Amino acid sequence: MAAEVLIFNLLSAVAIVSAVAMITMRNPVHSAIALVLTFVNVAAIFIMLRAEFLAAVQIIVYTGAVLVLILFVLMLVNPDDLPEFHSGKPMQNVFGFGVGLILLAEISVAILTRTVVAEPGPWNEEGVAAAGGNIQVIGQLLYSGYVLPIQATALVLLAATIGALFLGRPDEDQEPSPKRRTVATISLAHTRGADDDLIPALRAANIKREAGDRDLIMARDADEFTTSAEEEEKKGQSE
Amino acid sequence: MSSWLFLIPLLPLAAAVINFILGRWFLQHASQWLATLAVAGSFILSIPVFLEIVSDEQAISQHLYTWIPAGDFDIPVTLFVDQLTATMLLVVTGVGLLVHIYSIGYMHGDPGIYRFFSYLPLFVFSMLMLVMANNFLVLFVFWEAVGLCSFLLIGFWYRRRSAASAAKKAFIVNRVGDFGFGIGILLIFVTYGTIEYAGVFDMVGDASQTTITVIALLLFTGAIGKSAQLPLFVWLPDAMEGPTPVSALIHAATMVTAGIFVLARAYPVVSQSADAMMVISIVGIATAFVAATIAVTQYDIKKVVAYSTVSQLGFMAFAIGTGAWIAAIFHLVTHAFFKGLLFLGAGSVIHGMHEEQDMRKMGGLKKYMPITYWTFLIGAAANAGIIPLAGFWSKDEIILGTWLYDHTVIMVIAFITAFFTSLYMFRAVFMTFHGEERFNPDEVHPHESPRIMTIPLIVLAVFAATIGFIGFPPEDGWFHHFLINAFPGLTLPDVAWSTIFIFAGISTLIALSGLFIQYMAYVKKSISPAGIAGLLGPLYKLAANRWYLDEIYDVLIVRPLVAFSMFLWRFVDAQVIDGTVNGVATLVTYTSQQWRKAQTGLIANYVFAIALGAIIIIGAFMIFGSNLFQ
Amino acid sequence: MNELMPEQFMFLSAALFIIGMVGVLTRRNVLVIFMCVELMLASVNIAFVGFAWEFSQMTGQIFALFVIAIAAAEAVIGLGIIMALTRQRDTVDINEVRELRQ
Amino acid sequence: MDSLPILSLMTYSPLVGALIILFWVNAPANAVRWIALIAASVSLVFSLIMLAMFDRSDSGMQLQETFRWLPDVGIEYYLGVDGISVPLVILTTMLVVIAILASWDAIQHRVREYMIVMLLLATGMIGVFVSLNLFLFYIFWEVVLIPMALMIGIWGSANRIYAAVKFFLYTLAGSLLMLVAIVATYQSYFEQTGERTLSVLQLSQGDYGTNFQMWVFLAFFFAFAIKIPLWPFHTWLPDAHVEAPTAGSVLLAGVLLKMGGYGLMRFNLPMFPDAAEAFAPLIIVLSVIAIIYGALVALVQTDLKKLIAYSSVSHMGFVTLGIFAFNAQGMYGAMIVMISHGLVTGALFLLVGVVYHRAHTRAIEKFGGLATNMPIYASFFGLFMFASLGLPGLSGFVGEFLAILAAFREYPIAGIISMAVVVLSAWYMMWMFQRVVWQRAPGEPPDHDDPELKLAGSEAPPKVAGGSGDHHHEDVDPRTLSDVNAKEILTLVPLALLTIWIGVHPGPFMELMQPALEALLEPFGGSGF
Repeated sequence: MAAEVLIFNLLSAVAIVSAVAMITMRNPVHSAIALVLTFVNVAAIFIMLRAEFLAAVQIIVYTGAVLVLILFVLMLVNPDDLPEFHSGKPMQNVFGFGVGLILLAEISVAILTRTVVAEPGPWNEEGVAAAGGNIQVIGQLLYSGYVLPIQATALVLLAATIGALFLGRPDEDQEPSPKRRTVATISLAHTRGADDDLIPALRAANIKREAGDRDLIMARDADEFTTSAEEEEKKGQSE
Repeated sequence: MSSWLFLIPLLPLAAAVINFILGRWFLQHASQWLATLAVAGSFILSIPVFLEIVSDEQAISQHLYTWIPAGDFDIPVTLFVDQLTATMLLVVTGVGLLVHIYSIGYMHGDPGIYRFFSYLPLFVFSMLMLVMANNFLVLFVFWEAVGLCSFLLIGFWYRRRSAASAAKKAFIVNRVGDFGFGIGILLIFVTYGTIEYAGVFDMVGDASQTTITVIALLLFTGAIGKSAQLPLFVWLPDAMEGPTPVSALIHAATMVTAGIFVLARAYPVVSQSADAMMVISIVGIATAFVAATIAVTQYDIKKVVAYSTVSQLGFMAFAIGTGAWIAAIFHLVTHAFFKGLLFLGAGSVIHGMHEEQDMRKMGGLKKYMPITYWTFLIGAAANAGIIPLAGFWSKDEIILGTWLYDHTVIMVIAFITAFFTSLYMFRAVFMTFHGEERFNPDEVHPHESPRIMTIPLIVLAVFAATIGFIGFPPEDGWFHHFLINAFPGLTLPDVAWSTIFIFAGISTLIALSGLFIQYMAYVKKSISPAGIAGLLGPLYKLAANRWYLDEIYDVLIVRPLVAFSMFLWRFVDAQVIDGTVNGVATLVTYTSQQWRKAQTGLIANYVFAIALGAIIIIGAFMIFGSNLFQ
Repeated sequence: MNELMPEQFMFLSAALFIIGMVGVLTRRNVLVIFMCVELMLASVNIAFVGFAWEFSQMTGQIFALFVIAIAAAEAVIGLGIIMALTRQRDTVDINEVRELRQ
Repeated sequence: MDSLPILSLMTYSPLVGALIILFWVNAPANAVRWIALIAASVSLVFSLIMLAMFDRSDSGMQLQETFRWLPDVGIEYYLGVDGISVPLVILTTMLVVIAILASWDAIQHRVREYMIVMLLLATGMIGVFVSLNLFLFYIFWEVVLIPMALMIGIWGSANRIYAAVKFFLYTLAGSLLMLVAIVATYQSYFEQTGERTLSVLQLSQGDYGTNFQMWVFLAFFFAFAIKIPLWPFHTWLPDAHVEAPTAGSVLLAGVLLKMGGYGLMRFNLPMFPDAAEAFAPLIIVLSVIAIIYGALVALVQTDLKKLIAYSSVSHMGFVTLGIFAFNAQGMYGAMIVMISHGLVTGALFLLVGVVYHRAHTRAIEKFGGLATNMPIYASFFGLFMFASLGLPGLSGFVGEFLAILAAFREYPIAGIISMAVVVLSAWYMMWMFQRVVWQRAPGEPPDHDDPELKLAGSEAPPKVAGGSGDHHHEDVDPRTLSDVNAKEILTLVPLALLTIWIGVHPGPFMELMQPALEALLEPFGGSGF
């Protein structure tokens, strides 16, 4: 039995550490990878808790589908728009972590001081085995006592599909955003957002554009000419 | 006979309603004949009723229907005729009929004639119902109804601002009196549990002396308003804005005497309270004196007669106050004739002078309108108390009464007032009919009135001259013996002939002296009225300005009340109450706007708030355990 | 400690939930916040499954199943909204989306 | 009753009309008006049938209709009428017909919506007077509120939104308190008897503690006092009246205010007699203040409608004055004042509507001499003015005198002070009458420049030719206004006849109420019967 506890603790530790990593990574792709790690650990814990079917669903739905979706969306978002690279909000972090710690402390106290009492049900290891295994039990229950919720869930999923189609359709009458990018950047390294202290450097370089439809600029550094439309506008106004 | 009693008031009512609804489009001038016939019918029907009362000495009544059946407050509409009512019936229908006939001539050509001949019979109806009521509430109803008719008729020429204001003033001032009268009725009901005359009069003694006094005074308050006593007589002179026949019928002969009638009607109550009688006599004599002094200074012929009316009403009031009940009613009757005559005569003068009312622009009219002159002279002499005309007998009896019932001070003032009466009456006669012609003969062509107007004058003049003999000899006449039945418990005083002769002598002397002074002043010009006025200085000014009563009311009551109302509206309503209401609304809006700032739109803040909430709730559970909600 | 105690998975569940919450509080990238929400949902699942295990019940597992289904639906819609947002505003910064401010 | 559900038919026939209009989307305006008129008339006919079926000697609820709705919580569909509600119901059905006639030409804009709102309002008002289940009553009470607020807010004049919101919030504040009180009473009755009911008749049998009675009485009273409106809850009334369209004012004055008085008689008195007696002196004081205050403030108004609105405050003070004197005269007085005020003030608002429709102003100083070119109008105006200032022989006097008498019996000072209104009401009404109907138009020369007046020029022809129908919003010369037309006369005549009838012979009306009022007074000793 000690091994079980040990494995559980190990899995828990990894899950927590990767969860912390997820919220601290600046790059969202890294966060996503950390989240995958957490979810895999959770799935493993599910198996330990005799929820094999759920573990499979967890892997398939979360790790497989949702995370892939997230990554797809991440790819569609312009990396320069990622806000964490811009100005930080230290107070927000302090308050966030503070509140988290207090709540964690309170809940820990609650967990340690309270016991949850309930009548044990029939689905212990033997019961589940007798019924033919975890999946069979879930299946039987779902389609006997939970028919209505299952139908409702189906409806929700259908609605979500339609909603996603609606949200994802192209806006024809949408005017081009005034914030469209005007300066092209060729990145030598991975993408970075423009930081305020880079703008003087850009101005100092005073590079003239070549004729043609595209701006082609050679940069020595990834951040050298990175700027945004707003700064362009500001520049236009000052001139 | 009692079964068709209801016809007496019904006929004028029917005429009034028909004329009002159909008059404008269908009847037009025919309305005058309908109204006159209806009143004539009432008059003819009243005669047998009067004769029956004379012969049987029994009151008759006819129950019509129950008006208000509110639990123990059960008010019937019952017609009731006793000696007092019968007298009033004849006066009202008789004078009313003559005024109707006169009005046919006077109102000739007025486009609103159908209205006039609708309101006038309506007034006759109301007045008849007033005198025939058998309980105080029905009396009050028609008390108000005659006020309505008075309002409508004073404001008959409603396009004149002055007429409209006078009508309003008359109604409102009367309502001040009605305020007291109404409370009096409430008090009667609460005290006696009924407001029927018979029931109340049977139980008068059951109430305390104070209550009786208060009731009597409250009833007198009504009379102060309606019978134009001090301090509420201000409406009556203004009421002269109405057509002159209206002044004759309503504001001289009948309606204004309703107050006196009510006091006489409530004789069993009023006579029980010496204090109330005292107040009535003081108010009455004061009214008589003040009005007489004002009358001497007026130049408008109708105003002179109007103030004379007020003064004579004062005579009636203090007659009642001193205990000369029958004398008061006697004077009421004679006054109805001679004052009606005076008004109609004045109307005839005005008619002949093309609507001129100022005596300073008249003079020497005797030769242009002889019938008017002679009838007016009879009326004036009767009013002034020249023997043997009607006014002499009744007024002399009133003054005699003050002596008989030991009111010496009142007697003295009454004699002075009688002197003033003679002064103003003959002043009017001489200024109007004698002396030089002060009008512009190019513009005004005085002429005698048509026969339809002079015949009522002559009839009234005959009555004004002779009606006094129904009360002859004083305190022992036929009228006294007839009316004594309406005043149970009243005894006719035994007066020595010598006393009668002394009083008659003094009265005649006073009246003749007034005549002589005015003759000297306005015909012989040996006395200058302006000189006397200058001599009296402020006293003359006081009288000429009607003792500043209107101004006093304006400053003391009207303006403060309007200002207070303004304050209530602009401050209490708009600032305090609405301010509170709007203040609550503003507070809510302000609080909400402050809270709205919490809606930053930042998800992080919302989550933060949720987390804080969770911390607080969980923390509370940690600290207080599950006892938190108990 | 030789047997698995309910406190353990409860603590795990709480810790993951709070980490997710802290992420929502501190991060500005909508996508990361979205991931944090997913994490919080998963942490609730742990509690469900854990109690089901503890009391030999199946209801917890079934509820967890529903949670996953709803989370999937939520993911689809949420990501759709984020897509629309980036198309319209060119940003995924939560602080720039303040439409809720009246 | 297994016979005809006459009360439901009466209540819902306007609603049927409203639904027909609602679903006939492209109905022409005239068709809409006719449908509304027919629906309201059907309701009136049913109410008259109800009157015929009504047993005048029975003090209890009659023509009852019960229908199980939510029996577990005591909510049922329960209708019934007694001598208190019958006159008010008939007043309502009649005034609705009149209001629709009065809106015939006056409303040209959104006629369809207007008539729907009007009919909905009719159903709500009738429902208030016939429902005997508090739940149902509350529903109807609120149903009245919304159409009226819409009517003021959409078809009102310049400052209508403010007035509508004020009206709505004021009344809602009261009715929410009432809701709390209803729940409290319901719970208290349940705790006493173990029976869940919201029937007024059953709840009246309950025995509530004095302290409880006080609070719940106050909550009910607050709702009804706002509706009446009693001083100092009256400030919504002038605004609402001034801004509302004519028909809205008629129904507001004619029916909505009566709901307050009716509520006091139907709920407060039978359910909480101890509290009623305890609060009576306070309410009498408020009533007397309302009577005098309303009259005084009416004295200085310059707007016709505002003047009549403040006079309503004064008149409605007599309702509470009568009710809380707890004797027969007071109850009769309160009832007759309510009916009379409905007729008279309704008619006065109609009359103001007549000139407003022609001249587009309600300012008193803009009018004058209307009697010259509008003689019929002037006659009606005079009649209703006199009825309003309490001239005996017209309906106003009977009720007010009884109320004053009742107060005088119990609280002499209150009776005396409220008697002063005879002077004040004459003052403000005649002030208005003189300026609007008498005298001359503002532009005409003064007396002395007009020689024909000195003669018998009472009915001088108007000097300015031209008809009405001038839709300019500038000052319209009052001399050009045309007299009331046949439709307007039709709306005024029934009111005039009833006013005179009640004034001259109120007996039949009082016999109708007598058993119910006697029963109502029983817990208070029933003095005066």
